[in-house]
Amino acid sequence: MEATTLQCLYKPRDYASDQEVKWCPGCGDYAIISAVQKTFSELNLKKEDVTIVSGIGCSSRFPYYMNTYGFHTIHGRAAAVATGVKLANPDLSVWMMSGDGDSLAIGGNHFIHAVRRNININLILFNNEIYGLTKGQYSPTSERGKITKSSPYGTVESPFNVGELTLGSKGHFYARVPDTDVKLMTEVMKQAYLHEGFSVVEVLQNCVIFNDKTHADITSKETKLNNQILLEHGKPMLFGENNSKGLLLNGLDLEVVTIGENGISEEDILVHDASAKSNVLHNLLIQMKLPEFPIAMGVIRNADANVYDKAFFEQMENQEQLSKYKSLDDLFMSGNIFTINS
Amino acid sequence: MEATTLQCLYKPRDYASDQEVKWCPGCGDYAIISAVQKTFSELNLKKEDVTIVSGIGCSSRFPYYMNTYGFHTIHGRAAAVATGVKLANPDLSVWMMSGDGDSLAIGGNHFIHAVRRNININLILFNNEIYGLTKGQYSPTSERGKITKSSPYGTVESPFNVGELTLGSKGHFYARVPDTDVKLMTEVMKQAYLHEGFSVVEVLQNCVIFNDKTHADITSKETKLNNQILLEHGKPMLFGENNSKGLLLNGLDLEVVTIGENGISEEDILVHDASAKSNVLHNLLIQMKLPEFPIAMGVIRNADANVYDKAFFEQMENQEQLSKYKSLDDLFMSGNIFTINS
Amino acid sequence: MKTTLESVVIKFAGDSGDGMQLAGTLFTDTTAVMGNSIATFPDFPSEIRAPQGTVAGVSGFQIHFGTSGVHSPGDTPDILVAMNPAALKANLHNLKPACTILLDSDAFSKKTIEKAGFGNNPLEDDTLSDFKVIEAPITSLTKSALTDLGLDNKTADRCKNVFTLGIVFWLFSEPLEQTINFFKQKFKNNPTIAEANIKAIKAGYNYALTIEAIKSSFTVLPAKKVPGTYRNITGNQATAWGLMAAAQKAGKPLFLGSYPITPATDIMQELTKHKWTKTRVFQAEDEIAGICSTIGAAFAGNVAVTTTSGPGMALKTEAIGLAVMTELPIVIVNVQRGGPSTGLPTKTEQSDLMQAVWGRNGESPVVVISASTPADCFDWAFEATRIALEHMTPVILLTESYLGNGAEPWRIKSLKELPEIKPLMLETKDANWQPYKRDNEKLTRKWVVPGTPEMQHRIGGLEKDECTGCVSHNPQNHELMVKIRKEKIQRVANFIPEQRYKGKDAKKLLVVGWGGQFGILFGAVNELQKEGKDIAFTHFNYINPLPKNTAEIFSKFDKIIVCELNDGQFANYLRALLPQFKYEQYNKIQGLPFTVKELKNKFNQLLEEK
Amino acid sequence: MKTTLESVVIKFAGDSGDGMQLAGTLFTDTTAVMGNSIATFPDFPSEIRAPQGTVAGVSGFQIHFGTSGVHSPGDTPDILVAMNPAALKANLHNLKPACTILLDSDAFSKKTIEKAGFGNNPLEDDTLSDFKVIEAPITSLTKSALTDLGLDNKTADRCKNVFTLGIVFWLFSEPLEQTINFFKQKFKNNPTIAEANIKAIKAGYNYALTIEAIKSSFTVLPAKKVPGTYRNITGNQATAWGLMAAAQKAGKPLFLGSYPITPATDIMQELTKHKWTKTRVFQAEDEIAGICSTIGAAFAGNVAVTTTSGPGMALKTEAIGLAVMTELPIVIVNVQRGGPSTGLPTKTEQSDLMQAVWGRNGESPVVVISASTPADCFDWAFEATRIALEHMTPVILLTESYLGNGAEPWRIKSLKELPEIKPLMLETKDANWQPYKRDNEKLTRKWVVPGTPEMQHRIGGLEKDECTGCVSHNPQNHELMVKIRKEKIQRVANFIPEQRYKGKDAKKLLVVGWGGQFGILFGAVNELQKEGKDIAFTHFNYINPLPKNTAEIFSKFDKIIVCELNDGQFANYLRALLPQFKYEQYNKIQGLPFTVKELKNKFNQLLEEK
Ligand SMILES: Cc1ncc(C[n+]2csc(CCOP(=O)(O)OP(=O)(O)O)c2C)c(N)n1
Ligand SMILES: Cc1ncc(C[n+]2csc(CCOP(=O)(O)OP(=O)(O)O)c2C)c(N)n1
Ligand code: SF4
Ligand code: SF4
Ligand SMILES: [Mg+2]
Ligand SMILES: [Mg+2]
Repeated sequence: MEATTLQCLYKPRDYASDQEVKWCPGCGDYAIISAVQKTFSELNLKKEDVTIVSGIGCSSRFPYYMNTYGFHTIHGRAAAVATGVKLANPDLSVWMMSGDGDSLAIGGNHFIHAVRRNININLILFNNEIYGLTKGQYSPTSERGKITKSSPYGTVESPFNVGELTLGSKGHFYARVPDTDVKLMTEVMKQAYLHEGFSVVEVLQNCVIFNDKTHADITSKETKLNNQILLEHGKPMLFGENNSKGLLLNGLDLEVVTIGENGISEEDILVHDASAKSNVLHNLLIQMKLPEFPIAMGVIRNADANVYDKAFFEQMENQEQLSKYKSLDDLFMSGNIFTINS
Repeated sequence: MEATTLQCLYKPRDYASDQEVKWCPGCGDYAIISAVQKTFSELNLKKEDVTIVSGIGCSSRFPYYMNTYGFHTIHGRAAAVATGVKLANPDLSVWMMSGDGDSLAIGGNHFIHAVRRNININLILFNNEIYGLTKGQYSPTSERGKITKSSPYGTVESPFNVGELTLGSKGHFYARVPDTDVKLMTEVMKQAYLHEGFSVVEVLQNCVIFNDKTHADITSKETKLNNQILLEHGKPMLFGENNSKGLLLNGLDLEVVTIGENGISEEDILVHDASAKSNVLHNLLIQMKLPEFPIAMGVIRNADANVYDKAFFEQMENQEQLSKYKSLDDLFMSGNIFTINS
Repeated sequence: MKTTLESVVIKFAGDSGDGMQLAGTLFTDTTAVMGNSIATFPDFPSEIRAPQGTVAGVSGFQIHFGTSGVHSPGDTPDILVAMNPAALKANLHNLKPACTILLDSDAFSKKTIEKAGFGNNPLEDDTLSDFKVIEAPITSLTKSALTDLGLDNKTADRCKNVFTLGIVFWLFSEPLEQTINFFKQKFKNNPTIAEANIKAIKAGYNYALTIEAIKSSFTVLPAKKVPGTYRNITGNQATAWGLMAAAQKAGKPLFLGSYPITPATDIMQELTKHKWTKTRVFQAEDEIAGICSTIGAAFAGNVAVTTTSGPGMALKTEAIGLAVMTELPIVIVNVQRGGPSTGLPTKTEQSDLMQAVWGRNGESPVVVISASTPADCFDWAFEATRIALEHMTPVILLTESYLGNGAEPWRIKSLKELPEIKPLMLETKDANWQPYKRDNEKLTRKWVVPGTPEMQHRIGGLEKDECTGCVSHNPQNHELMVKIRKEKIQRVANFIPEQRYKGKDAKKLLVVGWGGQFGILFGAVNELQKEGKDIAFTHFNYINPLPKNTAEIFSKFDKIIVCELNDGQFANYLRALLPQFKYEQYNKIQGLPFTVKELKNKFNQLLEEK
Repeated sequence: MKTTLESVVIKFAGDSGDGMQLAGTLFTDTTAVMGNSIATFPDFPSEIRAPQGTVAGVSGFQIHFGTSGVHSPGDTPDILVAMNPAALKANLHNLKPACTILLDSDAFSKKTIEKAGFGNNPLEDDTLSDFKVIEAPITSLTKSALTDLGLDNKTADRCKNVFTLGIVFWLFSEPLEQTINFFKQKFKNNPTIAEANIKAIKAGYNYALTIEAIKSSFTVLPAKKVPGTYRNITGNQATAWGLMAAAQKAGKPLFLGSYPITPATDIMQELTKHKWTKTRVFQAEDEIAGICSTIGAAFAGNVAVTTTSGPGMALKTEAIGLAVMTELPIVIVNVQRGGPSTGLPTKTEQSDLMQAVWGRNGESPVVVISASTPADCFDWAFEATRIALEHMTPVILLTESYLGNGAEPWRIKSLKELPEIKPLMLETKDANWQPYKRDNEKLTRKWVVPGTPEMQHRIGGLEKDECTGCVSHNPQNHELMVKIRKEKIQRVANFIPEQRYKGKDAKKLLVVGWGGQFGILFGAVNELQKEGKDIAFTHFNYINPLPKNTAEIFSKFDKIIVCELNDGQFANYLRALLPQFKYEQYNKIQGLPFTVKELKNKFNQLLEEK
């Protein structure tokens, strides 16, 4: 984390391009772009070394607004394009910006495979639980029963939980943040950058036009203290006013307890270990739901594992050493060759 | 399970079509088709009420060999086609036959969405950890480092665990069976049929030609007693010779213990609850790996949940009641209409 | 016949305090600079201080502008901007059918609705069902857009009109520069206010762009109206209704497998409302699942449809091949938009024709038809379904953004007057039946669906034996099957009407059109015919196969000109199929429909040349 | 020039006890019934009881069969069946280059290998690198196939030859009936043995079908051999090597994003071996990820390629549009197979041409070229890469199963003799640079890749401003961009050689071919020219754009006939582009290449008609 203590090369706003930002006034995407710009600034990233890849959706317009290299691709394919970018030039810092529809509906396959391979790309997943750009149809993260343009009588499907899907796909970095907290987003994005491998940062993003306040129970000023728990590596899992509440393990279940009640003290509270190899507890934390539990925020899982691009290039270097050919001419002239004279 | 006690309508071989079975001699697929035929027979399924949908792959040739309705579709799309079949006629018993490539490589997106929606379809997933039909490239379930036609120096990616991916996609039925045990396969397939919702039955299938013995550590006669544990709902988790070993929970970790050692008796052993709403323990069982643990077999998860097609048609019936229109003519004549006279 | 696109009437209406006069004036200035002819009609409330929120207090500004034919401020607006319920109420009686209404949804509270004299909330009942309504929370959006500036509430509120103007500018693809300069000029001593106005107009413009707002076009009735009962209908709605009607006439449930995409989403959204008809709408995870579920539903006996637009169509390519091979009846609706790639999602174009006829691997023929007006989308959706079911084939129906979002009066059809559709279903065992055994006349196979006793069979994407349908690698069988699949499509021509044309006495120039430009092409030719020019017009709805008498018609003319919104795809297609004729082209690739003026110019030029 | 497909030599070789004579005889009987002319050469070991497993003990049976030109049992086999190492060893010195060898891999143990006199295991070293080897565990497969029958080991083992014969029948698409009847007849008193043989032959056939076994074809050298050093090469290998050579000449790493599919997989499998060249092979989760990763790699500065076949090509449709819009250099190789849909995965066809040129949404032009022989796949892969990089465009390279799996001698090229490729990369800031600013000559934009300081920019699939590359909804800009994209591709014609033809004095008939049927077409025309016929031949490798002098050549002839393995796609394409000519067609859609005989018949017929 050394980078953050150095003098910054650029101010956050230096990362903005000259293009006008075209999201609806009040859209959660504005906060996310601020956080990304702050993150880049604090990480001292060179503009030319960053490539931002997106699919299609409101959120996917993101690259246009950044003065880095950017690619607004086609719907659902950002992960695949980003994979090509990273394998073509592993020195680039590759970021992927994508919506819940883009990454989890049409792009679901590339998502699970990028996670599985653990390629070193940072995904910011703008989860507004709706298809914004196409004006309000339900998405694979829309809550069951939701009335939208394409579900006038309520949906009859249950949503994905982004964190569960990430872990089920063998994910090693998953974080959840509300779009209301630029500071937290920045902190988490920095960790995503520092994590080697595929990092999934789910942002609970508000779409003021087609799904306003869908996250309000979690993110609003009034409720957030009790309805969010910020997980920090190495720290006890406390939340609520004055951190008066905490989480305990009861068999295989989590339990919310109040400090001081029933003889519970801070020492009894679980301590967050984001780097645990086992994902069992991470999964339990990810699955916590209102009203019984607070919603887990912060970096929930951040574990080491084999990184695809690293292994890929290591194998390449090995082969450069081991190959019996030193040039294509060697190769072409190998095997059974014969000569024809005029 | 009443069906199984009745006189069977058809013998297993009555479900065979007149087409010659074209798998390689010794292929695990033969055992799977036997099990499916036995299952249908024991369930007393009418041939015309069964529709078998597959993608492309060796395993996907399956429908041709069955005297039911069948659809050999295109690579990776069986789940989507099967979904259409089920929604067009929910009375059909819809089975999907698919390989690890078909369902988890190109078909990954349809797989996770079918699981999430929990549509009442039974998937038999032939996991030979290889692309058989195209002659031996690695698949998303091939173990790391595996040398195949497309990975001459070993793969550099980690595989999916089918069960973890199923649970991460919100799955409610997951079973694992070896292709060496037709009886167990039959039993598990019957449970898959009886489960309402999307059932994933992963068969560890041997490809004699391109990935021979890849499951041998688990399935071979010599090793299976110690390397498999058959999980049965309501029964203790015992395995090994004379069921001398069992599983315990130690905090959030599983542990293998020997009955009679360190004061452990059968009563201490975990009892399998496939129907538990929480998937935490199921996930732990699914993740067990050799050599530390035996591989979990049988129906690991079988929990009730909202079923897509059921909810879909309930909503339809509701609308038939509630609609203010009784005919299309009503609809066409609603709103602002005006008359033009000649 | 003429379309509104030659000239347009916009009316800005709101409370006296809402700045409607300014909005109107600014818009006028810009359109004037863009070279339009203009007539305006400011219309103030008669009372000096009429009560806020009442109909009496509504202030309006009407602008009529266009490239030609603007001689008055216009009768009725094509677009009404209503800043509150009263403004809506005041203008509701005087709207063109199916016009676009842009509303500030923030202004619709219980109180204001009552004050305006509405019984119910007009946004929730049927009041606006015939119009294309764009509901935007203008007040709050404007506020959010200006938060940074630290303005007081009132000042921010005053910028609503400018925000709204931004939306209107987007709808007409007008540039903002002129207006921005005006603000800079006008408020040069108050840079904050200048900035507020500039921010507001940009925010409105970007908002419309972001939500892919589309205005509808409206076509007025042709001179000779068929007597009957009418309602207004958009092309997408007509498509949805035509599909429902066809399913009913075929006696099977309708199934739609689709994934949202502009400008096709409305068809899905319309159908999903009508679950009461047993219509099954499956919002799939992507376009591939959309069409694959459709193929599954067709296999299982539903009238199965998928809807999409260009990029989605591209994704469905492989699966269309499967439907060709398995000879299942499905309808694929492509509401075309500007391409290539993501292109211009909200603009109209006719550039997916080649993709429809030839864009698949292998020899993979399908029926391709197209609609020509918003209302006749009903008929062509019906016809697409009929052909699919009666010829056991995938059918691609091409419509366009211009049709899908356009509207016109539709003579309401009763189910009784629609023809029966006879699916080729076989429900009881026939001893001679084989899965690919064919009818001699149409070369169709029978539709035997799962659940039918004693006829279990298997189909798939591999080449199949000509009769049994079993997988076959036989070389001769493959050639035979390629020929049969082609001939089956060709024979559809025996079951469709002959091509007609207008201008029986003409010899010199034949204008050929297809798809959604019918109205404008018809209008242009009609005017020239009235002027006594030697010109005729024929419009194609059947693309593959072409009507059987096509060559016969073409042979009557000295010159043929093919007019389309692309770079010449139908012209190239005709060259391949009917190479004996020479085809001139008129093409426009601007995301916009033709204008009568440009067409007449081109036709006159060809008429004058030797 | 002639190809082996007119007649084929097969040799069955194994231990004396392996039943090779029977296998040979049975195959002969079947091919005779199928109407082939035949010559056979049984070749027994000279010693009566030569030691098992030694070269001396090898028994062989050679069959030469075909539609014409069979006057001897043939010199060297096109297909060698070797039941053990000794059989391989005995025949290794007398094989056609690149012929197919079918081996029983079970028979290759350390002991048998030594006995046969091999130093190392020939399956593991380079011994067989020039052949198309089908390794099948024949012994164990046969045993498994027969387990149900409860035969003793020895009897089951005896059926190996019949199992093997089943594989050979599949390779030649010969039917099994004849042989099955023979078994029924011969073993009518021993039904178990009859059944064993029938089971074995079917199992062998099905095994080959299941693993999609493909035999290679082999083209002999043209009469005038260019002096030089040669090696044999298959089309897929040549494609892979051509791509590697091109990347090296462009000075950039090669990237391949691909998903396995018959018959294209070999290209990927070849490239993945050569990681030492810094080639990056990404085996993607599907074809869409294959091409999308390729587009990403092109954006980031690699020489980026994706390989596939028909159904995979269909899936890549949408992404090709993105590459068109973003004007990135990528190469898309389509090794065509029989369609539509899954079709005939192991058979050859040329039916993806329309898809390549026109199969996308919107006006979406790309360069399309094709290879004509296995060896020249090297050159065309190189040329595809050159055009992509020097013209900043996606290029589709069409090859075919017949080329990909076919082999011929290749005059080895050294890197030195290959031309430089000059990517249009800009690496240091140029003040006038804009992302879509173009070169006046070629209309190309510059390739500025991430990592380059001070030139950050954004690209995407929306329509873009003609110079800045920013998103633009401007109608005129869109039309301009459609024209520019088309013109850019047209101008490639200024940088390719003129079309050539053979038969300068001919006037009557021009034979037009494209793609992998070059050799056979050339052969047929050559023979007719020698017979003094008024015929010429021109073969197209550049499809879009066509060489500039195409019309000029066409205009020299009375008749033009377009010959292709599809239903007339290139002919239709030519009609659309050069409608001034009349095109006859010769088409074959059987998954098989042309034969010289059928071509000559057709040409003679046209030459005789007025
Ligand atoms: C192939 C294709 N299918 C569909 C679309 C239409 N489309 C564009 S964005 C989008 C969904 C957007 O939702 P999400 O990814 O959640 O982004 P948001 O707009 O909510 O930020 C859809 C369906 C498209 N552009 N391309
Ligand atoms: C669109 C498409 N891509 C690729 C292929 C080639 N292909 C056919 S089957 C297959 C993979 C088979 O693997 P799996 O699903 O595991 O089945 P198995 O043969 O192992 O049973 C591939 C890549 C195809 N037929 N279609
Ligand atoms: S529609 Fe929703 S997600 Fe899209 S820009 Fe507007 S507020 Fe944001
Ligand atoms: S290749 Fe493998 S999976 Fe396919 S049929 Fe043969 S043994 Fe079975
Ligand atoms: Mg979204
Ligand atoms: Mg497999």
